[in-house]
Amino acid sequence: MDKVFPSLDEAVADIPDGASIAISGFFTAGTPIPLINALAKQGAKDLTIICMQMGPGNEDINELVINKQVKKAICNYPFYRSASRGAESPTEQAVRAGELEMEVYPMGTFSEKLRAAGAGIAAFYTPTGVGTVVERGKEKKKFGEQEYLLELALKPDYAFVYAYKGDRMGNLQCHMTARNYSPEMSAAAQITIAAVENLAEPGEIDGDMVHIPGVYVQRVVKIDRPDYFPTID
Amino acid sequence: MDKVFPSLDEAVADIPDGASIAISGFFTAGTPIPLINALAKQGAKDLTIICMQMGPGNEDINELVINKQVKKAICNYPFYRSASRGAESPTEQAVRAGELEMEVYPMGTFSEKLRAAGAGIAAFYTPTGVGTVVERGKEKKKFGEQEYLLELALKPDYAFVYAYKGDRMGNLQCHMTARNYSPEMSAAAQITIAAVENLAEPGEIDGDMVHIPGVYVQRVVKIDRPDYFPTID
Amino acid sequence: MNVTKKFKGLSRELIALRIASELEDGTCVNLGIGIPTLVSDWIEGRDIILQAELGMLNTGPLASKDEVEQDLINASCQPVTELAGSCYFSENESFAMIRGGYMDAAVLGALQVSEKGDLAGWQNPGRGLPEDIGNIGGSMDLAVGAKKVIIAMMHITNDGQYKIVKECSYPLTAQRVVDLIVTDLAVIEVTKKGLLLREVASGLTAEDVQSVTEPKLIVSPKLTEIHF
Amino acid sequence: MNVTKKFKGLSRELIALRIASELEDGTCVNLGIGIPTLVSDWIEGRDIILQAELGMLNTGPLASKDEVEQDLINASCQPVTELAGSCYFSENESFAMIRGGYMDAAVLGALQVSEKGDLAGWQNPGRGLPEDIGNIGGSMDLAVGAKKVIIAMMHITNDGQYKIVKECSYPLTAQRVVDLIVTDLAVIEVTKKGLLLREVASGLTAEDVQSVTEPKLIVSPKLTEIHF
Repeated sequence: MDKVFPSLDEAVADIPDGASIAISGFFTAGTPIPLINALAKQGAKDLTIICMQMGPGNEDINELVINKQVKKAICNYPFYRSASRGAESPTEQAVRAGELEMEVYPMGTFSEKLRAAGAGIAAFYTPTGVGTVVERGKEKKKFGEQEYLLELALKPDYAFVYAYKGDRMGNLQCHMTARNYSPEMSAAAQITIAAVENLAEPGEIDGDMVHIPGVYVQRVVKIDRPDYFPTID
Repeated sequence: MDKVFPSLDEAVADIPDGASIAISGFFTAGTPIPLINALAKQGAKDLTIICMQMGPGNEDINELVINKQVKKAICNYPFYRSASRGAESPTEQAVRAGELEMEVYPMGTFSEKLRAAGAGIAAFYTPTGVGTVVERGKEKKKFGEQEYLLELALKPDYAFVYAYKGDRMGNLQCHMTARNYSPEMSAAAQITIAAVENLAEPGEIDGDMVHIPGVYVQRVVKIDRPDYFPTID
Repeated sequence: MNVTKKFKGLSRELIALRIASELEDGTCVNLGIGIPTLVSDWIEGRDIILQAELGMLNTGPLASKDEVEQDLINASCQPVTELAGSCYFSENESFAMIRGGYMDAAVLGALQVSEKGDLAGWQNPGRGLPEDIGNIGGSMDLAVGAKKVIIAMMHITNDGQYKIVKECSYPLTAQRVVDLIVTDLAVIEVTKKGLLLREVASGLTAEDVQSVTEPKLIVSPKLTEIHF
Repeated sequence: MNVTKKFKGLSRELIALRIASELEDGTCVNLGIGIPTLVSDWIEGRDIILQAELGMLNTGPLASKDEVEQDLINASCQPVTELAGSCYFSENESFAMIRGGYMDAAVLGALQVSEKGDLAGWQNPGRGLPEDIGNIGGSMDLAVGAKKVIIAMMHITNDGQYKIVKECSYPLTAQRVVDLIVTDLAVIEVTKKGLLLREVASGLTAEDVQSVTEPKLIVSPKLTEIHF
């Protein structure tokens, strides 16, 4: 079961128009930029992109918007600039122009929806968002004294994730804060494509150090260590 | 924030009558037997014990039943003997005699209830148990074509967990299949007491190798490596 | 309903071997307690990943006496070994994986299987416990979560009762989940039209198998002897 | 409703210092983007664990230029360092921890806070986006999950509008969650009876603070100058 793909292009080749793709990364940490670039090159359209934020910071997701490949974005912190300052991103422009649909969830709800999909849980009750615009159209229920919102699982067709090390069987080891969304996105997606800095043979990663079990990962591609650096807000 | 307790007795001293205690361990793997022994000595009564199974295999939970310390057990595989053979355990005798209340959940539902409690999720919909005795008294809901059961979070007062290594701040590193219930029980409980084979200084466990973040663990006690061996069914 | 134990069929080991030949390369499989565990002996070296529900992928063969590591057991509490590419996770992650659809197949034991594919396997009422008390363990999650559910069992009980029945009288594990039943006497597929008898043990006829099976069997036009 | 910006109060750094003195030893704290992040400069060496919601406990000080590691940032996308006892986990685990009640305090910025403790902090309608679109980020989970919510903000907006209001007009982050408000001009506690003015910036009176605060303040009998 060798899951290594020889190139980024081949790893993303079969992504059809209309696919939903979860992309890992918290600002610059753990964003699989080479896979995003390969998708821009591949050209699939009408995509639903599920990611924390659309850039800049991970500018290359914005590139997909500029290319008009994205129909809908599902995010928790879509715009890099804060509420009151900074440049307007191509994503923000597209949302304002009505060219890009967008759904925004609280950060914890966002990943819990992915986690639920990967874990075979149809829906869950969270206290987050009660009494805000987030509760619109959702079922509310009281447990004890507190009200909770019913949130549904979110299952992407694909996930693009990033790992420090990956073996041929798909076992992934993450590094520091670059782990962020990768485990839950890997479990949630039908097909997970992992961009790994270091390619290992099975057995080279200590089984207790595997952060993402291989069964969640269908494709592994070796990438060079990205040379971008965090930008400071 | 040094969480190390000098002895097992001191670590369990404040457990009151009527407390609920989650105990990690899958058969023999990762069962914190010295903590169970300390609880037997301490003598708290009317306890609710939340664990995979009551023994033998982790015989010392049965000891709590023999001591008449347990009012209720919440399990997923309560009796070590299979459906058709093996000796009747003190737990099974107590259940038959009506001296011990028992609730049984499917194994995945059991830990998901603990996980929900630790994660601030009030309840979740699982497909497991639909059309069986498990669905009794529970809300059912259809998502797509499939029916799901609503299961509630289960929050213990205490958790007894086991780890290969723990530091003074409560960060725990687990070993192989002894990890099993420890992470979710640690997060779920109000007070988590970890029995660790190796006591480390902060920084001695690689931050990517911490399986249970220190914030979930309130007390750490050093124990000797247990010298029991797996018994074969 | 007492049926005579008149036929000699496959041993437990050969039931396991027949199931091993049913498993496909490149898949991830969970083996339950009992006969299912024996399947692992027949797939060594094949490209099949075994999951142990206490929190391990790529479980290796049983440990020899001097390999025993107390922190490394399978879900039947047997000391096992790890293989290159083994990994560990919590029991909760393990069941997330099971419900999440990552088991290509689960091989489970059973007390009864109905013609609709209902499975009863966690509680024998003869044990005399309240009907909601017993060793559910991982069976319900596996039965619901696995893409394919294969049952490994003896065709009838020790005291000569049907195990393949019209309706399960024992507490259910899950409804309409069984895909294939492999017994000492036969290989039977659960189809929408009913139970399809595909293979019979050497020396037996379809009528022989029907005589120890409560629901009416559909005999496959391609009926063969059980092959490995 | 336009209020004059007539008072000179604390700098952003001193707001952060005042909040640092409010935090207790032995606790776990999450600091939001903006002024809250500055609190970290004032608690170095203290027995306080900082959580970064992207998946880290025990975040260290900002990294110097040659310490920068691209896989190690805080939730404001700033390169940070690790301390002895730091650990890493997924963003999902991080928010499980936040909702699960493991944050003793969260320090957050705000656009508006109401006298009932409602918080509005994730969307400024002036930006002109649809009212359900904006950077919610971790704010809603933190506001609901943290045991104590401390707001760090300037007392009024740049264009002289109230930020401490009777009812929030901006989209809410959460209802009735704020415990303490620390601004450049005052320290105000949210109580069941209303907003309790506890401290005022040097040179100001309770009346001065009331003049830039929409709801009626209850003046503490123990009113003092802001102390650090």
